[in-house]
Amino acid sequence: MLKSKYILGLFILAIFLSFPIYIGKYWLHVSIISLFYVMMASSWNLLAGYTGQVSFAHAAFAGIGAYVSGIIAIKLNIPPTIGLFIGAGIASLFGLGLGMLCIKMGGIYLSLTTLAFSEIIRLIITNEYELTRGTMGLEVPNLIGFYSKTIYFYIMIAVSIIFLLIIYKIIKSDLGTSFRAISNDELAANSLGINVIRVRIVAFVISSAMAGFAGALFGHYLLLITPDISSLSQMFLILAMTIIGGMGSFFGPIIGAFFLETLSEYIRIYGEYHVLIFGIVALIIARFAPSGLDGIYQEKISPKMAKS
Amino acid sequence: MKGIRYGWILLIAVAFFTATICYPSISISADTIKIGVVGPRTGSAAATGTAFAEGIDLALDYINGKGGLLGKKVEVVFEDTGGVPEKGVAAVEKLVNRDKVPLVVGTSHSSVGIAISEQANRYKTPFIIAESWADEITSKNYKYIFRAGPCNTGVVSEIIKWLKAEGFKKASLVAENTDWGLGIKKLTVEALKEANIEFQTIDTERNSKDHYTELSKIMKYDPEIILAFVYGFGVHYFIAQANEVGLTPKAIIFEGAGPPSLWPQFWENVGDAGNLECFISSMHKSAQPNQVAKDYWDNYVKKFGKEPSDYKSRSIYRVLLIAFDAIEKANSLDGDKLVDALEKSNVTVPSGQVNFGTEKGSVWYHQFQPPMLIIQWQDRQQTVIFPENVATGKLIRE
Amino acid sequence: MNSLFFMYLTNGIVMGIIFALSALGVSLIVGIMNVINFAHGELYIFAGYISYILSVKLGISFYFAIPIAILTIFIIGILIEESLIKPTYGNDMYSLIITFILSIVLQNFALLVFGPFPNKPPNWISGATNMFGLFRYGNQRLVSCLAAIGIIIIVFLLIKKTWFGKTIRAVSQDRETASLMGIDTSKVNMLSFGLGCAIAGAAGVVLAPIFPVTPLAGVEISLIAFIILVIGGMGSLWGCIIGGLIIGIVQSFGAAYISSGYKDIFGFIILILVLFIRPSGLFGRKAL
Amino acid sequence: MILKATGISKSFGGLIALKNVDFHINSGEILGLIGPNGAGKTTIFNVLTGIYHPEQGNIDFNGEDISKYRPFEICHKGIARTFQVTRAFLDMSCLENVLVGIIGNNPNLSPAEKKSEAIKYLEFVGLKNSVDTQAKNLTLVGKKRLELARALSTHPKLLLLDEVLSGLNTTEMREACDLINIILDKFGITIFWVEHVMSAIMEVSGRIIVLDHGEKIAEGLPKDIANNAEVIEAYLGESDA
Repeated sequence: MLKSKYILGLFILAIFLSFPIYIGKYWLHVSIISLFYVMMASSWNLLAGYTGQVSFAHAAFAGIGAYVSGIIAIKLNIPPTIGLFIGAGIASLFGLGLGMLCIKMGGIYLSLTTLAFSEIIRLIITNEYELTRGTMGLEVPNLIGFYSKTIYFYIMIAVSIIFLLIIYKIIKSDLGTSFRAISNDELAANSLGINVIRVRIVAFVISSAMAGFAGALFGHYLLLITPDISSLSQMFLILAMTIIGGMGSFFGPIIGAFFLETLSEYIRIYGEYHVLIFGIVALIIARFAPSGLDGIYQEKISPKMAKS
Repeated sequence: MKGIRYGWILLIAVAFFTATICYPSISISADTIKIGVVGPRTGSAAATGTAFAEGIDLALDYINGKGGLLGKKVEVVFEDTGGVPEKGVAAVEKLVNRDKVPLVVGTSHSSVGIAISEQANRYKTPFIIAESWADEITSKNYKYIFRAGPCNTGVVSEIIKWLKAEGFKKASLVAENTDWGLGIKKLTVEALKEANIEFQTIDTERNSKDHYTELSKIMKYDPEIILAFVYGFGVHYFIAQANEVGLTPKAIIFEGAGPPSLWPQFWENVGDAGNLECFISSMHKSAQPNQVAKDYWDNYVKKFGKEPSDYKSRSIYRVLLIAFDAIEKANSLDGDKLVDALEKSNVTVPSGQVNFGTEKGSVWYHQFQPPMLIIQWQDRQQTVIFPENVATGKLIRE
Repeated sequence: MNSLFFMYLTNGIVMGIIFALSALGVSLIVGIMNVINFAHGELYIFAGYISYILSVKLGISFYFAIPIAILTIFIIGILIEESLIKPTYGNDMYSLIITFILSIVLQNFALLVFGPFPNKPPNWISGATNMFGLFRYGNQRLVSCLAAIGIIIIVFLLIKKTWFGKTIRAVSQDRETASLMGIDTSKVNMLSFGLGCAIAGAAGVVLAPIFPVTPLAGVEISLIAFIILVIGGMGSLWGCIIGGLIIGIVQSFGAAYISSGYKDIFGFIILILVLFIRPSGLFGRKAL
Repeated sequence: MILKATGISKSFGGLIALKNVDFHINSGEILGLIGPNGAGKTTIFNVLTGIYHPEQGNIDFNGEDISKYRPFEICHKGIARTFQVTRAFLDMSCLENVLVGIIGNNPNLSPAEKKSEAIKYLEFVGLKNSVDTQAKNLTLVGKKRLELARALSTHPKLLLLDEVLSGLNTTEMREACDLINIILDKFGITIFWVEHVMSAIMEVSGRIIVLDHGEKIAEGLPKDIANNAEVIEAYLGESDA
């Protein structure tokens, strides 16, 4: 049984890894974007889904990572491969500061403060023209020195898998149990000896570091970063993907990211309706199936398959 | 732990894979020629996207009415940029790699124009810009990048000529804090210094609603003319509030982007404060330089039952005509051949005869600057006041 | 000290009152239901659009347009509460997420229906007043500001003096006890959510003549409202007024003496300072 | 003496919840706390467990003032509690619920040790067969048992029980009282409990204190309390209202 699962797993991995052969340049581009959103949505889910802290600063952290890595690559000639880590580090420092500032005040404060923070970041990026080139966008060097979608696809796959493994390890560890306890009942967890604030800050820092890393990685793929990376509409996409896939489920955000990106290609022709359709889908799921597609799968499809 | 549910991953992999295969397939050697257009269909400048769509319709009517290109019908794939560089890049990504368009035209934001020109040049796909004014786009001297629309340098020199002709001595320069605003501000500052016109500069937000603070600074400075480079609704509020604080009509406001003064809600938003406001444009009913322009105007009125609201629909019409001509002359869809044809282009468009600069080293490389007009609202009627050869009236001051 | 200084101060106070009114509805809802209404700004702009359509397209006098717009938003608010918020009771995070998605949906809906252009109902009054011989100030602004003060006073009276006000204060202080005392808390929720939305609508109607509405204008309104909420303290109506004034005045002086590009950032800086010094907000009940 | 509280006062925006309350808990006893509704019983628990900090007074627990500590620190010091309205982690299994207490206090055990420890407590409270059941699927009694297992898993020296008997039928009450006695005997954990069911608390407690309107009005052996005029009046006052 276990063995067959491994074989299945390898088989699936093989399908993914052979994408560049079959799906053509454009869909490869779509896959790379999807993988970026897998990283963003999964790391946001670690925070929002598992500890119940709805942060609106996740896109802002991606922006911090991308800009830090980009700026140091341009101004200080630091290779992007190192810049990625510095970007993630700075993002996690901001996460630590922001976390210490508002986490003890609890849920709603955190949401509102992170929202304000993300606006601050967007405004600073827009206004610090000399450093960031404002809305014109910052042209950043390529991660690997030359432009290859295929190689970038493999890098994104590798980083996504590493991210997902880390997240999986965390949620299966004691820390993950504490996360869920806090999101279930903060007071009870506190009374059972869990240092709620510290655990929340840990979650916040981990997820902001991941967002920073993903943002930097994505920036070096697009070769252009603009304030849009830290905008609320990006945040909406991340949130919608997580909600549609299933918040608080490991697979939810992965499904959500691929689903929404693919859907987005299909409804591209309806330009203006695009976001409206996303919004309505997300709203319906949030209202009628709060556990998302993964929840529907587990409740409806999985038991049937087990029976047959 | 119940084990990883491989079912899901398999489902994702298979679903994604099928999605890519099932996607309405685009035949490369089809019997149509596809041309890519990029423009803001959503976001704060979505009005420009609407104008582009109108221009595209007219251009397609024109070319397919003539029997298409190279014996095939012409089709346009219009992708949204949302006024955001990343989306612009993604749009080009799709146009080039999925739709396999030989050539892309369009866009109206400087930031988007710059980003797209990088991408298009990387893909060796000719890109003709309609309305991104940043000098940087052509001053980079990229082989595949052309601009058949205003560049900041050209616009500023026109404005300064006008300021000198009218003998303005003291100006306030208000610019939005975007690439276009900051870029044009820098050029204007230099030109104003050279022209010996006294000035102050003030930065503002594109969509800012409350301008009292900026206006009081201007009040104190007491200029004759206010040069406002704001491409957004912010400028409507600015004009209305300038009147409230008593700045106008004593001083004249000149709006340096153009379309905002022509947007349908302009008069609703500014009320009588809009009277005597001046703005830049590349089109006016009374200033039709050639038959192509007249045809465009008549066809527009016939098709949409109204007069064109601003010049953006004609801009996209212009670049599409240039693109059609280049494909015809190159008799090929190959990027390099199209570049050759574009460099030799002499097609007549509504703004005159196209002639791209070919000398490297300046902003004028691959640049065709359509003549610009300065127009003043006089009793809610547009009066062309500059240049003199096409003027229909004179500047009115209080 | 010169005329410019007084101009900045006056404008700061006027904008502050306008901000306070914009935040009042959201504050009321938080105080009673512990629900953050992210779609607050969008309801504000919808009210602006309704009054625009009624007065410009249908030619109805604004005396009628205003109450119709407010009433419509009240009803929309109740519908939102009944259909989307009610199932999320007890889960603050979910109501937050749902209203956030709702705000995106409404923005894009507005973009489709009304287009990207700003829409402005006609001014109630034209011209400008010379203030103490120092500077001129738009009459419509002064009138809108007075109307805003009027609405704020009405809301205060409603909450402090009427039976309904007492009921919702009881619910906001202790939901369980209130429900034991025979108060139908779900009806109170419904009505107070509607009321909060109606206040947003009132703000939209009063302010649309000065600041024409665009589909995305609501985001800014919501953001300012949230900052005021944190600064003033969740659910405190006085906090709302003082927070609004602080933001208005600081923005005005900040834009004047520091940088107008960073105008919007000053509010955020105050927010962070408040979180440092007094995390529960200036008038907030102390958190557990 | 395991705990000594002196001069505890706490108010909520003008409403006085506790006024200068003194009491102590002896090691190894079962101390009962009774009083009419709104007398401040749960507030005392919340003050002892650090959910509220008293405005005045101090709480000496094993020679240390804990009145300024946060809830998890107090838990680490050895005070555990259950809640009047059960607060099990509903979306987690019973095992995970108990694991939280172990993680919070004994993070260095190996995963296997944690698990066996957790199962030990679940067995003790009689939830042996519900190890993998989601807490939301438990009955009220089940949730109360789970809370008890969770509290025990933190290795407390003092256990605060907040109305564990409410909502139970007579048999279940009997079992619960037995369990409380066993906890004291087997684990040597001192117990301080709030209860509304007078007969039970009178029977099980060694000593009782009575609160009314935030003030301590009586203290003593159950039989003395039952005959205390002031206590009777306080309860009569309640039934009048």
